[in-house]
Amino acid sequence: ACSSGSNEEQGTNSNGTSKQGTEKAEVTGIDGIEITEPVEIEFWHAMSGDHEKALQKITDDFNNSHENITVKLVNQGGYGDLSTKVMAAAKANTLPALTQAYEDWMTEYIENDFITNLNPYVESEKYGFTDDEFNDIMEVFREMNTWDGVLYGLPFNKSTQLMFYNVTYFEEAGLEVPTTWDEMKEAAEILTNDDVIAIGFENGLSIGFNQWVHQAGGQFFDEATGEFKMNSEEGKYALTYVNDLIQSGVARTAGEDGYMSGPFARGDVAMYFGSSAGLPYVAAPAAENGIEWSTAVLPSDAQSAAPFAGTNVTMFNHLSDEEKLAAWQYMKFLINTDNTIYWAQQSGYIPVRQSALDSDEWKSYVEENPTYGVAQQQLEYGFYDPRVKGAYAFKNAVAKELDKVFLGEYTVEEGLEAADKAAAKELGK
Amino acid sequence: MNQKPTLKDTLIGYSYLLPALIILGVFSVYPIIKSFFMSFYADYDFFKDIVHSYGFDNFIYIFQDTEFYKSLTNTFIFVIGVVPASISISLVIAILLNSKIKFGKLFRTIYFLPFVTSVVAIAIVWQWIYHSEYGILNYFLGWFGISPIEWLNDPKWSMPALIIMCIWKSLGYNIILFLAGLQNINPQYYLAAQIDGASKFKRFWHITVPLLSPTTFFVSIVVLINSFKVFDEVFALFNGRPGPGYSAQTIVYYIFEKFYNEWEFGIASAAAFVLFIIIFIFTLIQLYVGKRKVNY
Amino acid sequence: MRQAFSKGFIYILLTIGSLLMLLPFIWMISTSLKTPGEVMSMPPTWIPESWKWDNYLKAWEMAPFLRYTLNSIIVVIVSTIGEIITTILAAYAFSRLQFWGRDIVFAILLGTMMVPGEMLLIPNFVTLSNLGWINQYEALIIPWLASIFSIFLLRQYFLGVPKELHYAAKIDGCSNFRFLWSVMVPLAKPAIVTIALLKAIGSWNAFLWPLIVTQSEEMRTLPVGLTAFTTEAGTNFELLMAASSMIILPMIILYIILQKYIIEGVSKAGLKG
Amino acid sequence: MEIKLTNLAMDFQQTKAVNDLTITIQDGHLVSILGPSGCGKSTTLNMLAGLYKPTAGEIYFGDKLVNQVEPEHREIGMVFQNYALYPHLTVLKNIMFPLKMAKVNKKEAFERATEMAKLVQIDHLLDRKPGQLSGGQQQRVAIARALVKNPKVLLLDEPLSNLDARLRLEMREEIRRIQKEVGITTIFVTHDQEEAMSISDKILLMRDGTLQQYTTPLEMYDKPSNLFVSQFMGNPPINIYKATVNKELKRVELKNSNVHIPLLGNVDVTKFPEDVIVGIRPESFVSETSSKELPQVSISINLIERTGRDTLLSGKIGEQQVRALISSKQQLGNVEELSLYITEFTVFDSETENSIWYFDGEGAQ
Amino acid sequence: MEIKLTNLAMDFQQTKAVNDLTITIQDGHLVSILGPSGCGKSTTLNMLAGLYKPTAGEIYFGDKLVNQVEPEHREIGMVFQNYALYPHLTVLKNIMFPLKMAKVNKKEAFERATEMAKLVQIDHLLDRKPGQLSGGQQQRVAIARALVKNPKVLLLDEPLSNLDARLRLEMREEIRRIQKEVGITTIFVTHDQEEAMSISDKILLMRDGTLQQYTTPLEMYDKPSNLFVSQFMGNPPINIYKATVNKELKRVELKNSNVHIPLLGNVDVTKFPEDVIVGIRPESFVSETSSKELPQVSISINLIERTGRDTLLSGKIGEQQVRALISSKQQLGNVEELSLYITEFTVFDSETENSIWYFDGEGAQ
Ligand SMILES: Nc1ncnc2c1ncn2[C@@H]1O[C@H](COP(=O)(O)OP(=O)(O)OP(=O)(O)O)[C@@H](O)[C@H]1O
Ligand SMILES: Nc1ncnc2c1ncn2[C@@H]1O[C@H](COP(=O)(O)OP(=O)(O)OP(=O)(O)O)[C@@H](O)[C@H]1O
Ligand SMILES: [Mg+2]
Ligand SMILES: [Mg+2]
Repeated sequence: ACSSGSNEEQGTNSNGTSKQGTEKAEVTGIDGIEITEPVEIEFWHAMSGDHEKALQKITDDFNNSHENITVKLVNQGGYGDLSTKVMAAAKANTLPALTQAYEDWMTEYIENDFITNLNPYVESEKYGFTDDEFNDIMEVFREMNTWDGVLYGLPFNKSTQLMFYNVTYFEEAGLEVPTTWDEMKEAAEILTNDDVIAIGFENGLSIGFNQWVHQAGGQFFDEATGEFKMNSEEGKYALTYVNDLIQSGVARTAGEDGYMSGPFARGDVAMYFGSSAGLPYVAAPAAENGIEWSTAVLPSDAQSAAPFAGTNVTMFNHLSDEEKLAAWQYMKFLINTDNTIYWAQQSGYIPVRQSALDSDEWKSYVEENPTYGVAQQQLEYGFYDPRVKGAYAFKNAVAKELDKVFLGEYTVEEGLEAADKAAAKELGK
Repeated sequence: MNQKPTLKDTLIGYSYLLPALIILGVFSVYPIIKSFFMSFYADYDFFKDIVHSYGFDNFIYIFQDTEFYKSLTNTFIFVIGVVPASISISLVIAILLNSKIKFGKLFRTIYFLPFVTSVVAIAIVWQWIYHSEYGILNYFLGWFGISPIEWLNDPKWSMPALIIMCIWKSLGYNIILFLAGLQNINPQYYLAAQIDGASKFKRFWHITVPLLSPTTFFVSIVVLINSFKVFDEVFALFNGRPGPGYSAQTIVYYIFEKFYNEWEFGIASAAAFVLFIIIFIFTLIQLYVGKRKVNY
Repeated sequence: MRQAFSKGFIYILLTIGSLLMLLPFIWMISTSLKTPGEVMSMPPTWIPESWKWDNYLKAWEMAPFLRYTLNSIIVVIVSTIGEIITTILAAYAFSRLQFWGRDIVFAILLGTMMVPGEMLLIPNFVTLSNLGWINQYEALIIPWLASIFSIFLLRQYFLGVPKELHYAAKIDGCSNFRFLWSVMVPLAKPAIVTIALLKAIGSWNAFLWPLIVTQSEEMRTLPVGLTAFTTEAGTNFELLMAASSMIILPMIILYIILQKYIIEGVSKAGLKG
Repeated sequence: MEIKLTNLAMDFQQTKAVNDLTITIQDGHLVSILGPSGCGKSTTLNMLAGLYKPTAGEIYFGDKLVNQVEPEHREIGMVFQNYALYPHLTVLKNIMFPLKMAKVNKKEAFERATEMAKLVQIDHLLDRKPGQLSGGQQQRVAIARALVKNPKVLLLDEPLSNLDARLRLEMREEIRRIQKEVGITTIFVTHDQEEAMSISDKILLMRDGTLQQYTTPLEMYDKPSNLFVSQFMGNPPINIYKATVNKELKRVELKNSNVHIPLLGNVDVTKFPEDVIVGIRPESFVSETSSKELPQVSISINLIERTGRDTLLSGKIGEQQVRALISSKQQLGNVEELSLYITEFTVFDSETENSIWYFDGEGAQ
Repeated sequence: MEIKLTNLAMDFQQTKAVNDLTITIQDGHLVSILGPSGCGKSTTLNMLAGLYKPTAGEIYFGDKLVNQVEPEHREIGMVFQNYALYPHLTVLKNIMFPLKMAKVNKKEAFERATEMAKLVQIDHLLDRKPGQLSGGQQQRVAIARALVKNPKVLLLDEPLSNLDARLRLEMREEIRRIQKEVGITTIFVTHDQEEAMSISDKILLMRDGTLQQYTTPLEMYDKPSNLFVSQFMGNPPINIYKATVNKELKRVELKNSNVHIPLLGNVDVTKFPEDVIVGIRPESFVSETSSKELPQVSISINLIERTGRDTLLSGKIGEQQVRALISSKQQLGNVEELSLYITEFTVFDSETENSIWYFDGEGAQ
């Protein structure tokens, strides 16, 4: 009846509230397990088109290089479909070995004791990571997959928010690409005219509003206390800033256009904030329309901050030890340096390992495709969405109130007040 | 033929029903009953199917939830906006298509197209039609001096936009039901009415409308039920969101979100139960009216 | 004069209406022939600048559509025929037979129409997996072999068949069952064809259910293939539309073939009164 | 098959359509049901067919109580008043339908059906659908369909109403022939008395759901059991006069006119009530009598109508209307007053309206 | 309103239902259409009503060509052969329907409708739906509906076929009365000749879509234009004999029997063809003649049937079948041979089957 909601495209933040339901997942003596019999496991994913082809290739490589292990890819449609399918399978006890999952899904899975504590695997002599290998994975991605010190997944396809801008417009106006909010505001006022609105936001503006709060130096949600923190000076400042842009007519949301890539590729907006995963969707039409464009890191205010999103791979825990081991080996394989580079090149997602970023192969790729090199610059100050139980409802409730501000129904203060209440209600459930 | 049924009649009756009853029983009635029970589970492990406690908590929750009321209101607005218009427009078109016209086959095919065409395509076209700047709807309205309406960006207009699209989309489907129903009318009555001096319109009003009443009755029940359950169209028209500021959130959207996004199975079930009761009441009213007004 | 005038009015009305109806369809075809850039352009162009016929080829190759088509055809044919049979039997029972509990059973079944289908998805998945039917044709077909909607529709139609014909058939020594097949069914042809058509289209376009209950490529149906054109960050509209156009074509043809049975009323002659 | 109805009744919500009907129809007989429109003829037939379940009473076919037997097991053929042809089947298939149901093999069924079609003269229309037939043609299809399977009981509800006189005659003779040949017990609803008279073994006359008389045609005509029967039978209708009995002069005196009719022959006038009704059939008037002594009345003539072979005189006896039907061969010219003999008449009790005496020319010299 | 049809024709795919019909119906006349089942009566009526568009020819109402006028603008009332009552309306609403269409105000419409219902004796059924009526009751509703709006032209397709004789008579008299009173041009399809004879100004007789004769009832009966007409009219049907003309002896000699009938009176036998057909109506036989000199034949009797007021004799003239209808007042006893006089007969050309001479007792002494 439906396809995936855009809401799920963001990740979740915070650990904390989930209790450690991992006693039985404690696998001892993983090193002692050998896969001697053929093992077949399934990996459910939501990758389609070229992405699926790339994933298939990596998987084929894995299957070819691992005797006795066969990983079967199962495409389950979009993310929404995948989530539904996992829910159904969990209910029917027909879960696969592996699935792609957002962090807030994983929170629910942990809550219901579906997925496996990966710590023993990481620590395994024989099959695990060395410290170097493990730390080679970007910190932010590792954190995203860790709940109370327990690792439940490995990052797979990760993207971040970027600023897309129209090179021609900036050159004509003689403007530098803004790096701070003030510069951006100034530029916006200059760039806006009868045909062009300077700034574009995707429709998920209020869902992903933590980006702005963080940049303003504030906190959206406190992972430790499980509190909503936006109703603060910084939050108010951020909301006022964005709201002013919109109300003064120099910024707009995608609204009826669906995605901002459309108006941007038409030259209707001078810059917009969107996912790095959207790069190919801008490239083709912009090229046709003769739009010269580029990407830049997000402007900052009190601090730099960039949200990272995208799914991880997680392992269900109803499996036999052999199956788990096989699944683990596949997870590992999926993000080894070569594969994460290959994957990033094919899909436009970010490599998840430092070694990949440092590799010559990647460097030369980025040189050829400079727009693809911006995302990684934000890794050092990357953060992720709240991962609290009920995160979806909580974020949604807040976003609804923020939307009212942007729609002019609330003042900033009223909006924050209402958001605070809504958050408290959802978090208190 | 006009007697109380005997045991034998009953056995015969159920033997005819059996295939349908098995399928519907297993795949509709049983899960529905289960989910109705679920609405009374206050504390429930959905996946392991363990009920820790029973109660009215879920109902208390939804009746305290302003979102729920809002989606109820929106749903009612939707039903009121769609049902009468959709039925009457499709009835008129069906009549026109049913009369002996040139290119009848072509016209009928065209009117059926929206029903076959993919929902995605339909939604995209409507997004364009509604576009505040480039859309043809505002363009036409401009002829009458009406200034551009932000159909999809303005919370005030999102319900009207949804309603218009849904009326449009439902036409093909209703038309085909009406076309089938029209075949059930004996043309003799039109001749008689012509003799009695009834103009085309009067024939429509005094013959077609009453004699089509079984079909109209059916269509109106189905359209009403489906309108109460509107979901896909909301999802498609607003790119997976229920309109700007949740302004077009309907009750099934609410249920969907509670169930699939928030994993609040009990609350979703309770809301579904409430929806069921509402539809049920309306259907009862329709059945009651139908008993008196439908001519077989 | 008046006649010509009113005829003309009807044609104008119908033509305007059909333009409205045609919009998405034309849009679909036209988009399917555009380049990605043109897809995005505003105001939209109705006639593609360059006709990218190879979009169709590209779309076709994005997923194993041949296999999907085969599955779709199997599922549509079996479930349509099956549903027609269960529907005819049940509608007959509800319209012509007298038995205890008839109205209550009918009301209960009618009640199932009032619950959003989204609620049934997961319980039914569980049922099917308990039956061991996941990823098999059974799962795609069996839950859809009966529909209260169709039963209701056909029942309404059956109620309109004059009881005198039932009488006549009984006099002629016709059992209930034979009367159903040799009189009721032919007389209800428009309704039955309508049900079959709506069912076939519904089944042909069904997306979520086939996706959920199948695991492997070999079992999936056409609409699942449409997901190949959408990712989290955007959609290849031109390819999606090309694929959609190809997918709806068989249904349009089916409709063109069947519409004559829908529109060709069965005469009620042979009855006075 | 002998058919026995005991206390049969059928109530619709507001209407007692059939009321306490008890009769026996002998095996192989053809019984006509006559009666005014709405008197319960079709309802009776439908109960016999099993289409309506009687609200009271029993129906026996032979010795078997059939109340609970479904129509399809009663082995009957029926022509419905509204034909009830299968609109989607051709004429041929309509006629073959009962045979198909009886699993007669195709070839034989085809032969019997075409034969039947020939009999009712629609063999050139076999491929048409009922919608493409004229009213009379449809009716003939219905007749063929009812007859084709040689039923045990044949129920005909005004089967000839839409046929022209010639065809009607032919058809009724065919029906009678087949009925006699095979000995099918037949019940024949008609509104045509002449038809009923000419083919029935017995006539059942009903009124408002209640049996009036059940007897042979001639007896019903000549000896109606009550005023209603006498009025119903005969066309143009019987002339009816209120009268008082003059027991001394042994005559009846018509009210409001000084006309009196002697009660000739062997009659016990003493048992007559004071007030009676006298019924004289129009054709019981003759202008010439060979030899017998008959009552004679004088008629002032208003209108002379010749309808084919008869001439209808309308006029007055005293102050009362009268209609007389005399042979067209009698040349009347432009007479204004005519003296006519009465060959037959009936006397009814004016209270109960039952008949109490018939004058049939006997006893008159 | 005068109605003129010129070269009117109607073809269904396979059938020429009406063929080149040209007649004029005078204003205020009542014309009956007679003819065997399937001859095109209803089709003609439907064309007049505008329900079928003729495939050829014109229809004029008064001076106006109405071919293109829609039925609802022709101001006609019609009783359909199958009634076509509105199943969803009560009897009252059915009757009121035409008035409602004519925007007659509610109160008046109600009054007129109830009055009409009373006329056709269904005023006790006003609240019923057609499905709850007997066949005859439905037909009467149809009559009331057709009459209620006082149409300019009244088209009746066997409007009385399902009524009993009494009611039939009453209804036809009512129709005739209203028709005369208001002067409605009326076309009346019936299969009952007697009915046609008694109420029509003229009769139109058709066969296989083709006009046979269009004239007054009596003339049609007495002077049929051809063999078919003579055979169609009269019940029981006319006796038909092939014969040769003996021009010398001025007589016709029936074939296959040595019976001959003299051609009395003023007749030019020379123009007669060799082979003729002689038609003698059953009632043209009499057993007694007052004084005139009439042809006489001898009949051997097989069967004597009394049907009410007449007695039907079946037997043979020579080798040929004969039926004679004589008054029941004649006491026949158990005769085997009877000598009867012939009062009238018609001679037809055996090739064209057109009539060439009528003997009507005139010229005979
Ligand atoms: N729709 C039709 N299609 C083909 N033939 C038809 C159609 N309607 C009538 N006919 C044929 O046309 C001829 C004339 O039909 P019509 O109904 O006028 O007869 P009719 O004189 O009214 O007969 P009846 O007395 O039986 O009603 C018949 O032979 C009939 O079979
Ligand atoms: N379904 C019904 N509901 C109520 N009353 C009915 C129904 N059917 C028949 N009647 C009434 O029952 C009475 C008998 O009807 P029936 O049809 O037996 O009459 P009939 O003798 O066949 O008359 P006709 O000669 O007019 O056909 C009528 O007064 C009629 O109005
Ligand atoms: Mg009847
Ligand atoms: Mg006719």
